[in-house]
Amino acid sequence: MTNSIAEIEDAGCVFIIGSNTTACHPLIARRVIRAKEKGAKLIVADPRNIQLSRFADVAVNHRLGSDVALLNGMMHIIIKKGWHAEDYIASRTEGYDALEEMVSRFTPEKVQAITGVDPGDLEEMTRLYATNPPGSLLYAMGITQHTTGVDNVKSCCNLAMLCGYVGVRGGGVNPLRGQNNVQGACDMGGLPNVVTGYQPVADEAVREKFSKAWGAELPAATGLTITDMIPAMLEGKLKGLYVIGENPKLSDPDWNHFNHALKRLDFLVVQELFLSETAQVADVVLAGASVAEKDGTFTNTERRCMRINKAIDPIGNSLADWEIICRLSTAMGYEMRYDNPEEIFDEMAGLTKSYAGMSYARIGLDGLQWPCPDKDHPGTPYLHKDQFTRGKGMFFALDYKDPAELPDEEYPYFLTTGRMFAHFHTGTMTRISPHLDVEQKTGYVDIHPEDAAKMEVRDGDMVVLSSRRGDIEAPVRLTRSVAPGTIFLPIHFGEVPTNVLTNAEAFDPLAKIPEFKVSAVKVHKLVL
Amino acid sequence: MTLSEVKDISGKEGNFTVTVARHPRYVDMNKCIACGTCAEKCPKKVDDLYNERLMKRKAIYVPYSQTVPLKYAIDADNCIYFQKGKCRACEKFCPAGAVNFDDKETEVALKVGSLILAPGFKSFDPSRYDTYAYTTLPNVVTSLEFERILSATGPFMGHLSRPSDKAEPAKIAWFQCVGSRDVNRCDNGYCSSVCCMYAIKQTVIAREHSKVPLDCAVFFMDMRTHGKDFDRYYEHAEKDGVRFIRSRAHTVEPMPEGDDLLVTYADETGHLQKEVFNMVVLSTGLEVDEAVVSLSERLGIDLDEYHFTLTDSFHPVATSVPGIYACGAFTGPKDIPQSVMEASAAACAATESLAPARNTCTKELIIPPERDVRREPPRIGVFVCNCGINIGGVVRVPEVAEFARGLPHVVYVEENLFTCSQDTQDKMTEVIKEQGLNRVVVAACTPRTHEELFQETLINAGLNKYLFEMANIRNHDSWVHGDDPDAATEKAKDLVRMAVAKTALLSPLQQTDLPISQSALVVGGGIAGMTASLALARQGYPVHLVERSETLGGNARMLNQAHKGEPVADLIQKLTEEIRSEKRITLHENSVITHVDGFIGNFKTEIATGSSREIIDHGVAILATGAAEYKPKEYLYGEHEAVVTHLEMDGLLRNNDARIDKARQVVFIQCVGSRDDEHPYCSKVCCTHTVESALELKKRNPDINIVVLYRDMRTYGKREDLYRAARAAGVIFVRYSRDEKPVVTADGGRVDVRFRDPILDRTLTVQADLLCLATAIVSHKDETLAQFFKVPMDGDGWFLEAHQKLRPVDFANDGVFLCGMAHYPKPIDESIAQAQAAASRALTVLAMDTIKVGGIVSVIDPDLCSGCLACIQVCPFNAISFNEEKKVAEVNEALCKGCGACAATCPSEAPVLMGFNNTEIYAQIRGALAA
Amino acid sequence: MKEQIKSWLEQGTVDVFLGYREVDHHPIPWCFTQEAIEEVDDLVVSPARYSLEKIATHMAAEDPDIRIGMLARDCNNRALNVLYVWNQLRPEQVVTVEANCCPSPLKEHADCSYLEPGTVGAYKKAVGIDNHLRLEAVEAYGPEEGRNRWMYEFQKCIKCYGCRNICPVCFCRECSLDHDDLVGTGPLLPDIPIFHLVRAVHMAGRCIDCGLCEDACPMDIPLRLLYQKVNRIAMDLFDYRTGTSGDQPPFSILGDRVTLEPKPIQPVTGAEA
Amino acid sequence: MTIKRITFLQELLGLFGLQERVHLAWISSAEAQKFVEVVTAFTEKIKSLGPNPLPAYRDAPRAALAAAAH
Repeated sequence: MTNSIAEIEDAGCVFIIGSNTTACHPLIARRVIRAKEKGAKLIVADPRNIQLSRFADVAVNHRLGSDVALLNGMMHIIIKKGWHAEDYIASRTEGYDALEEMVSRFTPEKVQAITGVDPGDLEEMTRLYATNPPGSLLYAMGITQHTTGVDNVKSCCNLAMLCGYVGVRGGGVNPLRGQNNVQGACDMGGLPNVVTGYQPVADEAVREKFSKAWGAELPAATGLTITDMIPAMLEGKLKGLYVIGENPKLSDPDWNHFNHALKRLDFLVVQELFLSETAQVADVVLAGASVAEKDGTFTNTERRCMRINKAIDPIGNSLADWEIICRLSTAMGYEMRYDNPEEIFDEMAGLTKSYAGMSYARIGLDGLQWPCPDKDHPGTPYLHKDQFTRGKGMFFALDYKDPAELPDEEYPYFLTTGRMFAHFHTGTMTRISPHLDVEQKTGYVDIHPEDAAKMEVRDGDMVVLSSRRGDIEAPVRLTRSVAPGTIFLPIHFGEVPTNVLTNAEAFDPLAKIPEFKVSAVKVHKLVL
Repeated sequence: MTLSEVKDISGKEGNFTVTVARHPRYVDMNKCIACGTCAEKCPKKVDDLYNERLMKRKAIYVPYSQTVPLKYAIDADNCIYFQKGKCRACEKFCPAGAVNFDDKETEVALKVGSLILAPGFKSFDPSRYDTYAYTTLPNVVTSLEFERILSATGPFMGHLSRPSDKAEPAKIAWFQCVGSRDVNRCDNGYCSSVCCMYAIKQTVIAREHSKVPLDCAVFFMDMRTHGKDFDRYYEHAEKDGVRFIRSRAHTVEPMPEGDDLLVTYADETGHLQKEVFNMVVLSTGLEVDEAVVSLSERLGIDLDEYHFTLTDSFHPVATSVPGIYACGAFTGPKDIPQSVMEASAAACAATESLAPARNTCTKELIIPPERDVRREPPRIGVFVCNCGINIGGVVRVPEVAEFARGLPHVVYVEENLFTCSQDTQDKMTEVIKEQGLNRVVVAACTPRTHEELFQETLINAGLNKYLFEMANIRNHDSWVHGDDPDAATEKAKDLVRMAVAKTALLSPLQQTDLPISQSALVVGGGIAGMTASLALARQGYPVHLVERSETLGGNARMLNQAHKGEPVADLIQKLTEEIRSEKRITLHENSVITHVDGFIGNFKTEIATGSSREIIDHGVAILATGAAEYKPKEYLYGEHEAVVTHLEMDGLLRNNDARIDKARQVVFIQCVGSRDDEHPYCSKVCCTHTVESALELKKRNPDINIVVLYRDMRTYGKREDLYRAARAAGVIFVRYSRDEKPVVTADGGRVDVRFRDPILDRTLTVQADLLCLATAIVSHKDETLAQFFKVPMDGDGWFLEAHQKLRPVDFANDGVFLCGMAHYPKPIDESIAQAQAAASRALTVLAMDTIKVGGIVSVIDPDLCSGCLACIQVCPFNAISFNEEKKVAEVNEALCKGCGACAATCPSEAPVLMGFNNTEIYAQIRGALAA
Repeated sequence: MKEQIKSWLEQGTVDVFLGYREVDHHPIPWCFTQEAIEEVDDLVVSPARYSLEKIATHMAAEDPDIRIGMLARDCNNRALNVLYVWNQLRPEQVVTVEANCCPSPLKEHADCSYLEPGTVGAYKKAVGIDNHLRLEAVEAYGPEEGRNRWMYEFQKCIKCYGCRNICPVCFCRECSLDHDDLVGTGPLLPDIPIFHLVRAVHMAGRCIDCGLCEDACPMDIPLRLLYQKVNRIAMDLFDYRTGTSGDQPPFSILGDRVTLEPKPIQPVTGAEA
Repeated sequence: MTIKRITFLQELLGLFGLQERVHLAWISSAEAQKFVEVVTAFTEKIKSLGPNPLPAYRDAPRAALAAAAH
């Protein structure tokens, strides 16, 4: 997030696109509701009718994968109406002309043709966003899990910059990260091409700094993304896999394809709390300690680094992840010894500019937001205040591209996937909680009553869903939260493995993120 | 045996032959399905006697809709065919072929050991009072006619209307004592006992029915509301605005215009008053029917001068012929509770000599083994009933049946003309077996009448009887939506869908047989307790009789005579001797109960005698702990020797005390401690006691002056004769009001009693040698005992019976019964009758080997129970206890009545009412809303 | 106070003492024991509130003989009374230290102004029902307005169960809100208003108006006003003031003392039609 | 017991203007006339009150919610 969670409360307008905020980020949704109750305008753009749509001044259901068109359409109107922040654009950005040229093509009529959004609604939501500063734009996986994920994100940035909302309190472009520590994991170099603080491994100076600190040579080549790993496994280039805290067997697209790849591995190690689907097929399972059993830090979606405090000692033979990694590394020949996670943190802070001013003592119970470059720095509630990290904000003129797979005669329905409020990811933790299990015991498929009538299925009936990748069975839940023609599957349930249907070959060329949010399926009633 | 009449009796006690004439019904009871077609088609209209001729019925008829057996009959005197030889419409239209014009009178000879006569009463016919103009003025009605007018099944469908013009009356007068307390014009010297109370009831109900504020005026002499809680009802009515006018209204005249009535009466000061009413109700008394008199003559039963059976106070249900017993209004005018008690008492007395023959003529039922269906998926059979045209005439039954076929788990559907008929039951048994049904839904009438029948069919087919549900598509549907077949059919579908939804979830429930300890505990050795003990012992059951004091007899030891003059001491002596010589009775004197465990059939009671403790097993308990005399705080009692209580006066009389001989002036004050704020009830016996004592004093010294200060003289029933005799003997009766009580001051060895005479309207002072206070009877308020047996007490401390009218000697807690003054103040004859009744009710338990427990009871899930005790507090049957060890509540299924209060109260839904669990009820609700 | 608590622990008057301990400048609910008696030095009394009695209830369920000391404000004491009435704790097993509390002119200073009307709620709401309103103001809404406002508030619910989980007088082993026959499961929006009404009904005769539920609610639903209404009804209909005495709540006693009459069917006013 | 709960519920539903949609009457099995009167009166009452307003909040919430603004 460019800005902080609490600031959302003080926005003039909150624009949510591709995020079911109450279900996935309830405490951020709380800020949205508070903003609303303090008088802010609320716009929701989502292919589904989510809970927050109920509170929106304008809520639109744009067709799956049509985000770029929708955002371009908004920018078209802003420029046409003269609502754009001319001084801001002139002084702080570049690439405006190309953008203007591109969005001029996205007339409301054209946008309606692509997105299905009524021109009146489009104009109203645009007006609300552009004329109620500051506008806070929130998005989540609904924007990123597309073949055009990067384009979608850039379009969000285009829109916010066009109105001068980046670098101001209460505004910004705010991706809501999927887990408590996704931001932290990325910050710590949990990506194939960077080390901590997004320092590229390709940069020799960076490699030298780390080599010196660690007393070992660093490879210059970048690693593989998950999306790249799968073909590598299939080709036999990747023979061993070490999975920490993930359940790719359930969460990766094209389940059949992935399982096929998994079988080609020589050696699979899974480090997990519980025996997840992936752990069940592992050669070795390393028992990790849960959040209550370890010390350390998490960095959340607003870049706030926070302490976690151990409540109980690890149960059984489980160990904190850092201890497992240290022991493994030592066993593999590189001696890694730390007395505690604080020591690791201090080493990291010494090597990472954005964390340089942080220490356990300073973090306390309230945390600190990066960038925090020195011991006296109070942390940064919002980014790009006076200038962008790269200097000037760059507009990208982006054309609309269709998703990789659209419904056709054989597979007539749009399928989209996501979370429901009671469960988290593949349910490894939430499904063993009795209270959450009561809320939703098994998988289901959301179908609009009109579609159900066509399929001749009733609430609770079992249906077979098929895509080009395979088929699964699920009980029907009739709901008007999906638009007719679109069906929704939650991703949490191993017995209803949604990702059998999704497409592993459709992913963003740059970010390599799979297009979980759009595929084409057919549905028929299960006849026993 | 209906339409039957006793012709003759021969033989003697233990071996009677009774000749019964069965009059022809002209309708075959086995075939008649009470569909009503015959009456619909019958062209002959006849006055409906049940509705007091206020409406018409047909010549083929049932007297009223709840008639048992619900079978039609032809009234030959009015039938066109019988009178003129043509018609037979009923025969033609009867779908069941039940009409039989060839039916003949038959005679049946029955061999019986005892007889009970319960012929009831006839309402007094007021035609002979010309001043009431009953025969000429339609708006003068009898109380029984007024009952019908108020009834929903009556002539005006429960709308309050007067007969002449169906207008709604705004002013109604009630005349009390019509045909009662009158030796001048009708020879009914007795008080009919029930009229005051029923008149008040009618005022209250009429006011509820009335759309306008109804002015009700009751003209009365003494308000006799001496029954349990009756005075409260009276006071409530008065407070609510019913006018009670102390006067015997003498004339009703028509108004010159319209149908209103002019009532003339003398008010309390003797002034003549006239008032116009829209209607007059004559509170007619109770009489014995002439036919009953002639039957009694045939049987040789002695009757009193009013044609009631001649009974003595100590044998209230025995007639003069050994082996023949009587109960109800035949032994004297009385209300429902007393009649019900007497009925049970008569049953007890009549079976006493027959006890050795018990269980000699019974057959054992053979039940097929029960199939375990718990692992089977539901296979539901639905039987949809046409009920002749009762349902089928409105609801499109084939459509409902077709609909039922499409419901989940339904594998078999059948339509029946009469699902309840015997052949359908047989067929149903076969179908259940053939189709492998494991749940059954019958869409027909009400479970109230038919559930047991179908459950029996399930049992015969080897199914648990709880795997059954009824959808009431008759009472709830065809009967109420007769004019809308479409809606009725849709509703029938809804009802069936609901029943099926619930049925699919039903699970078999088990009842277990608990052996019964065939012995009784009687608490209290007064007349009631002794009578009950002896009755049970003579029926062959061991009895433990527990008496707190060292002597038997209770309050009766201080009484001289019963109201018919029988010496009480003789009775006590006889009972005591019988108790001591009866080997089945274990007498525990000087003993108290210190602990009670268990429930019906299986009580364990600890009895403490001195320092020793004994635990006894018993199956039933009768509480006959009596009551006590109120010790007055008023009227110088305890301060002045001239002031005595009733019981003390009895003592003076018994001991021929010199003070009696010397007394020249005696004053009685009634209602001392009764009908006041502390004891807002009538003690029932004191008025009679006073007139008895007054008569005794007069007998000993005819010159003695006696003044009785009273509020209402309540010498009910035949006791009225004593009251009349006392007045004839010169006893002076002066009324006082609650607001203006007599004042007593000491005057040397005498007391001055000052009171206001309402007739003279003057304050008088009488110098009394003896002042007898007619003191109240008060409860012992033995809460410990009540808690031991888990039985309730009312606010006055009287034990609270299960139902004041219908179950007057039962407690809601099974296996515990009550009698005597622990229930309410009452005279000896009523105590004895109630004691016999309690014994009779106890016998119904003792005669069984086992009782069934379980079935539809609550079960508490210990995993859900958080031990908050709320269920224990709301259980009306004290069936739930707290397991201190497990910290959860537990239900005793022998005590649980399945009322569901616990399930409704529990915040955690821990109690599950078997057969009505939440899942089943939710399924039913979803079924209802699924349309 | 600290000396008192220490001596209780040392002498075994209580087995545990529930209070707050300062950790990193934050008061944290803490269970003080004899084994770590030095922690009592860090005991703080501050405006922070938590349903300590709920912890006590859990402890008593585990060990019925445990003796518990507790720092108690007025609301804690009311909650304890309710828990005694419902047999979840025994008065003889709890010893309290009274903490400075609800605003009262009789106290020199009051630490907790939370329950004072006018101070509740983080901001003034432009929609829905403002948390700092008095119940009378909420009752004064017309039928339609009241419904609109309450439904607005209920629709924000994200079924986090915070209200229940923090509630000091919620003690059921299984919660009715978890019964999917009563309250639908699965989607957000939850079943409205059933979810909130089921809970409100369960609060009858139990809610002690501590306001912790509203404190816990991430969506600022004015739960305290809802349950105040429940309390008001119990008071008006049954003269029952929850938490103030050892009397049984009106719904847990047999109805022989009830003087209520069924309400007649009122003619239609036309306001709704 | 029942009257306590129902009266409570009616009062509570009063917050939402729904109290008139719950009715309690004691009718014995002998009081057919009263049953008809009560059920007819209540049915008419409900009909005149119109459809249950609650589903609207689920199905088409935004108009109703707009009315919740101050």
